[in-house]
Amino acid sequence: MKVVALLRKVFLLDLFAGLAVTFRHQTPGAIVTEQYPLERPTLAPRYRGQPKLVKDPLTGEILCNACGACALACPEKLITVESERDPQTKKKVLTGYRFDLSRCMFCGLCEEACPTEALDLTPEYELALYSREGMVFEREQMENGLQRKVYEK
Amino acid sequence: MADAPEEKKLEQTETKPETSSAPGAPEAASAAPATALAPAAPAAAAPALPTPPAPKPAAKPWECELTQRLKHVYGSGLRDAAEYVGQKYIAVDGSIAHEVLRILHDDEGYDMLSDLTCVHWPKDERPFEVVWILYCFAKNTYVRVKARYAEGEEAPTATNLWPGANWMEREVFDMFGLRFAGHPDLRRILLPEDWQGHPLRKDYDIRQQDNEWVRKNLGIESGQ
Amino acid sequence: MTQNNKFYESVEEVAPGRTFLDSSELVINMGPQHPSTHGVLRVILKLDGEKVLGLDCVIGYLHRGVEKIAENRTWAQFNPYVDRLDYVAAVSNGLGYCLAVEKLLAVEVPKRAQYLRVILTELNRLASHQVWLGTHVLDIGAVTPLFYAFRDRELILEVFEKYCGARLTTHAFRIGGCRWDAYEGFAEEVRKTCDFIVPKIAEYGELITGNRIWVERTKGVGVLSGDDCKALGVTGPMLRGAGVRWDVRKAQPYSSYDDFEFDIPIGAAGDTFDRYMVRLEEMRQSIRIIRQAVDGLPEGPLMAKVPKMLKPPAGEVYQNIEAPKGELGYYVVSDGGPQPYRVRVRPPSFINLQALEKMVKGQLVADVVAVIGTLDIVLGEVDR
Amino acid sequence: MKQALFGYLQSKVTPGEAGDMLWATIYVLLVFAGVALAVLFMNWFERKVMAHMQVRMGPMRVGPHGLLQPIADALKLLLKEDVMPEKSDKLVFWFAPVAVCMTAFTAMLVVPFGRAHAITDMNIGVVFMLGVSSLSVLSIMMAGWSSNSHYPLLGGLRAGAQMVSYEIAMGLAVVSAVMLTSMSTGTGSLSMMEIVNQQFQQGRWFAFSFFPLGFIGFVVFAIAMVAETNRAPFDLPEAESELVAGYMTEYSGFRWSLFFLSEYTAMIAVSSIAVTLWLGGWLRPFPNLLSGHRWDLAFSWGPAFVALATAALCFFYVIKMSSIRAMRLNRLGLAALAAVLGALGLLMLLPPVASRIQDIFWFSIKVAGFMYLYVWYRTTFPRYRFDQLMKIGWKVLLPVSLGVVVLTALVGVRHELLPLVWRVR
Repeated sequence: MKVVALLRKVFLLDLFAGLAVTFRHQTPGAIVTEQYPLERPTLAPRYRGQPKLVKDPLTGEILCNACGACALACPEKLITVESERDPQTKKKVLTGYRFDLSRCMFCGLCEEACPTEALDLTPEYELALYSREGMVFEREQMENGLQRKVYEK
Repeated sequence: MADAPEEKKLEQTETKPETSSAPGAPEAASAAPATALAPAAPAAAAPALPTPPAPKPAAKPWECELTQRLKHVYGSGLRDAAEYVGQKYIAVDGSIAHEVLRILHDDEGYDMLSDLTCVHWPKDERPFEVVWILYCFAKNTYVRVKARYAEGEEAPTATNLWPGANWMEREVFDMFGLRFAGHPDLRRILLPEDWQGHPLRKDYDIRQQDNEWVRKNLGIESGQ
Repeated sequence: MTQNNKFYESVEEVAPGRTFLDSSELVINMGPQHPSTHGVLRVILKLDGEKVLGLDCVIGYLHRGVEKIAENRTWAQFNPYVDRLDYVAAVSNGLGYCLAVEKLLAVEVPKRAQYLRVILTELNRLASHQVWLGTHVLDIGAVTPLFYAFRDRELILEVFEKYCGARLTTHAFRIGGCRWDAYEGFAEEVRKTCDFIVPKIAEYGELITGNRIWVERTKGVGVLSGDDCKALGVTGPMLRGAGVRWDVRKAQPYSSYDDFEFDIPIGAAGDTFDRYMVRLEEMRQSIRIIRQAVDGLPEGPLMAKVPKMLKPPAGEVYQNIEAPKGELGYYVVSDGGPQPYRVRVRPPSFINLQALEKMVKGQLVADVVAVIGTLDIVLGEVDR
Repeated sequence: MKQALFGYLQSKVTPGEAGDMLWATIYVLLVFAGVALAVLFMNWFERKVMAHMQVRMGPMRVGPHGLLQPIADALKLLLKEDVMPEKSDKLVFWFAPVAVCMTAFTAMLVVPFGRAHAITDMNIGVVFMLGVSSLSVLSIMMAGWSSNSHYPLLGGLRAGAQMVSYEIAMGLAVVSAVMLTSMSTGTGSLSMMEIVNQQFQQGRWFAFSFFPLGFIGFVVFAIAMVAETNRAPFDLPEAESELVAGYMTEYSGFRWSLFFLSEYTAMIAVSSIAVTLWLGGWLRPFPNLLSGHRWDLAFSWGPAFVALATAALCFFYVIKMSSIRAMRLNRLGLAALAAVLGALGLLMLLPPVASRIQDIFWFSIKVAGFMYLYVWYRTTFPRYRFDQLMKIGWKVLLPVSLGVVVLTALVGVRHELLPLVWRVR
C-alpha cells in the first residue's frame, strides 16, 4: 500500500479532499446566518430574560403579596420590596418594587422562590438601555414591560 | 462584587455550631464530627418532616494495613484516620506530613496529586489545614491527607514528589499566606505582585487593599 | 509594578539604554490581549529567534474570587456562580457542585433526574469539544472549521435554551435533582441533534485530519508522556492522548454513568495530533451515551427530598467528575451552617496549563500557539 | 495635430513601443484605474466567497449584498488616523508602504491584456516583472524593521526569508516556460507578447505542451506564487494567531490600506504572469482546435454572455430580496446595477465591440480564476510552520523546478525523445 500512499501524497489528494468540502458548502441553502433586525428569533418559553410582575388575568392586579422571598433568594441581592400593612385586611400591600437589572445574571432563583408565581422571567431579550440608572426597573416597568421607542428605519 | 464581610461575620458566628471533637485531641479536625456525641443538629433542622431524615453520615474510623503501619511508626503523629461518606482521609501532624506523603507516593503508588488546597479555621491555634488529595491509578482509590499549620509555620512542599503541586502551592500561598518550604518559585499566581493581604482568609477585609492603593497612589488616607 | 523575578530580566533591565535588538534572545509578550490565548492568558516567551527558550505564564486577569463568594452565599445561591467557572462547559460545573453537596447531604437523586443530567452533561461535552475544535484549528490557520463547529453547536444550545432557559450559563441543575422536566419533543430533538452531528464529525475529519499541513503542524508537537501527565496532575483528553486509559466516568462512576456502555479512546504518542483524535472520538462516544440515555429515560420524580433551606451536616467531601477539560473536583467543607464553609474547585484547565512549559520548551513560536490550543484551557476556570 | 494625437490608434503595436507618450500615459492611467477597481472588487469578492464557504453571508448591509462595502472600507481607512509609533524609524516607516505600492504597480507595466493592449512590451518582459516583484521583499522588511516592536520584526524577517527562497523556484519554472517558446522559431523570447504569440503559433498552451513537464512547471509556479504573495497556506509573515498581524501590526489607516492594496496588486501581477506563460494570455480557449468563423463568433459572445448572466442573477436577487421599507434602497440599487449590466451585455454583442473586448475579457477571466483559487486556499488550508515552509521551498519546489528545466531542455533539443510526449508540429 506504500505506492498508493505515495501517489496520494504526490498528487495532493488530501488537499483536494479539503477543497471539495469547502466547495460543497457554497450552496445558498447551507447559509445559517440570521439577519437580526429583519428576522427576529423567537426564544423558548422557558427562556430567562426580562423579569415581569405577572398580573392576574381576571382581576388585573398583580399577584405579588410583597413577601420578599425573591429578595432573599437573589444571590446578588438586587431586589428591594417595599410594602405597607393594609389596616383592614391586615395583609401586606406592595408599594415599591425595585429590580436592579445591571448586575442581574438571570439565574432564575427569584422566579423559583416566589410562592405566588408573581415574578416571571419572560423570553424578552432586547434589554439594551441608555443609562446605568435606567437599568434599575421600577414597579411600573416591571408590570408592563419596557416602554421604549423601537425605531423602524 | 465582593460582598460586604460584616454581614458574613454576623452569619458566621451565630450559626457555626462548635461540635466539639473527640475529647483530649485538641486539634483534631473539627470538621470530622465526633461519632460518640449524640448528633443534635439534624433533629432541630427538620422538625416537620414526617419520616426521620437519613441517618446523619458520620465519620467511621478507618482501619487498614496502611494506617496500622503509620500508627506503629508515628504513634501520636497520626492524628486521625477515618472514612466519611465513603471517602478515606488521614490527619497527620504538620511535621511528619512530608514523610507520610513520600510513603504514599513511593510505596503505596499514589502517583497523582489530584488536588492540594487549604482551609482556614481562625478559631484554632493552628489555623491553616492543608489538604492533599492523592489518587492511585493502580488501585483506583483516592486518599486525603490533612495537616495543620500555625500562622508563621512553613508547610513542606510536595513539588519534589509531584511536580504538579507547583502552581497549587503558589495559589495556596497567594490566597492564604502559607509559605511552602522548598518551593522553587513561591510568588503570587493569581493576584498582582503587590496585593495586600490574603483573600481566602476568613478575617480578610477587602478595604485593606483599597486603603493601601489610595495611600500609595493618591497619598491620602482612604475615606472608607 | 516591578517584576522582582529573575525571569523578567529582559535586556532593558539588565543593560538600560540598549534596545531589545542588541540582546541575543527576545523576550516577547503573548497576551493578555492576543488572538490565540483563548482568553486573558499572558505568556512571556523568551525566544532565540523562533525557538522558545523558556516561558512564564502570568494568569489572574479573570480572577473573580469565586471561592470567596461561595463563603458568602447559601448553598443553593452559589449554584449559578459555578457556571461562570468554565463558561464553555457550564452544565458540567453545575453537575459537579450539585453532586458534591448531595454527597454531603447523603441524598439519593431519582433515576430520571440522573438520566436527564447525563444527557445534558454529554451534550455540553459535545458543545465544549466543538468550541475547542473551532478555536484550536483556527489558531493553526484553517478558518472554516470554526464556523462549521459553531453551526453544529447551535443545535445543542437550542436544546439547552428550550430545556433550562439559557444557552451558555445554564444553571440547569438544582441540589437534589433537576428543576424542569424534559419539555415535550425533548427526546426527538436530542436524537435529531445527534443524527445531525455524527456525519459532521466525519466532515471535520475530511477537511482537517487528512490534510498534510495539519498533520505536519500537529504530529510530534507538544509531546507529553503518560508519566509526565500523572506527575503533573494533567487529566482528561490530555492524559488519554498520552495513552493512559483513565476516565472518571468509568473509574469512579457518578450519576448512573455505569448504566451506559461507552469506550474511552486513547492516543499513543501523546502529541497534539493524538489529543485531537481522542477528542473527536470522545464526541462520538458522547453521542453514543446520549442515545442510550434518551432511549432509557425512566419515568419518576425529578427532585429528591431536600429541605428548602439547606443545612448539610458538618463534614467535608471531595467529589470529582469528568469535565470536558479533565477531572473537575469540588472539595466542599460544611460547618453545618446555611453557607458553605469552604468550596475548593479543582480546575482541570489550571493544572493542565502547568504542563505548557514542559511541552513547548525548545519548540517554535508557532507550536506554542498549537499547544495552547490542544490544552483546551478556559481562563474562567484557570483564574476562578 | 489630429494625426499626432490619434496616429497611434492605427498601429498594431503597444504605445510604449510606438513611443507615443500620450497614449502610453493614458494606458498607464487605464491600467492603474483598472487594477485599483479590480482590488476593490477583489476585496468584496474574497469576503463574499469566503463567507459562503463558511456557511455565512458576508457583508450584506452596505449596499445590496454588500456591494458598497469596499468603498465604505476604503473611506474608513482614509479617515482613520494612521498612527506612527513614537520610537519607530520615522522615514523608513513612512517609505515602506509607498515602496511596496510602487513595486506592485510597476510590475503591471508589461502585462499583456490583449493583442496590443499593454503599456509597453519590453523584450525582457518576464524578467522585468520578476525583478520588480522581488523588490517588494525589501519594503516588507523595511516595514517590519522600522516598527521597532517584536511582532513586526519577526514578521518582516519571516517575509524576507520566505519570499527570497520561493523566488528561485518561481524563476526556474519561468525559465522552463520560456524555453518552450523557442520550439517553433528556434530562438525563445522573454517578451510577454511574444510568448503569447508563440502559444498561438504552436497551437497549444504551454501548460499542456510536452505534457507532464509543462504542467509540472505550471503547478510549481502556482505554488511558489502563493508563497510569494504571503497568502493562504504560506501566510506566515502576517500569521494572525502568532504574530498578531506580522509586519503590518503597527500600521493603521491609510498606510495599512496601501499594504492591503499592494498585496492584492501583487496577487494580480503574479497570476497574470502565470496566465501569460502557461494559460495563453488573451487567447480564447482552443484557438486552433476549434478555429473557423463560427467558433470565433461563438467565443466572441463570451463577454456578452457573462455580463448578461450577472445581470440576470442581480435581477433574480432583486426579486428574492425582502420587500420591507428598510431594504427598498438596496433593491433599487441592485435593479439599477442589473440594468447597467444588461445594457453592457447587449452592447458587447455588437461585432466591432466584441472583437476588441474579447482579448481583455479572456485574460481577466483567467486571472479571476486564479483569484478564486487564492480565496479557496485561504478558506481551506491551515498554515505551515516556518521551518516546514522553508523545507518545501528548498527541498521540494526547487529540485522539481530544476528537473523540469533540465527535462524540457532535453526534450526540446532531442526531438527523437518525443515518443514519450506528444509530437510538436
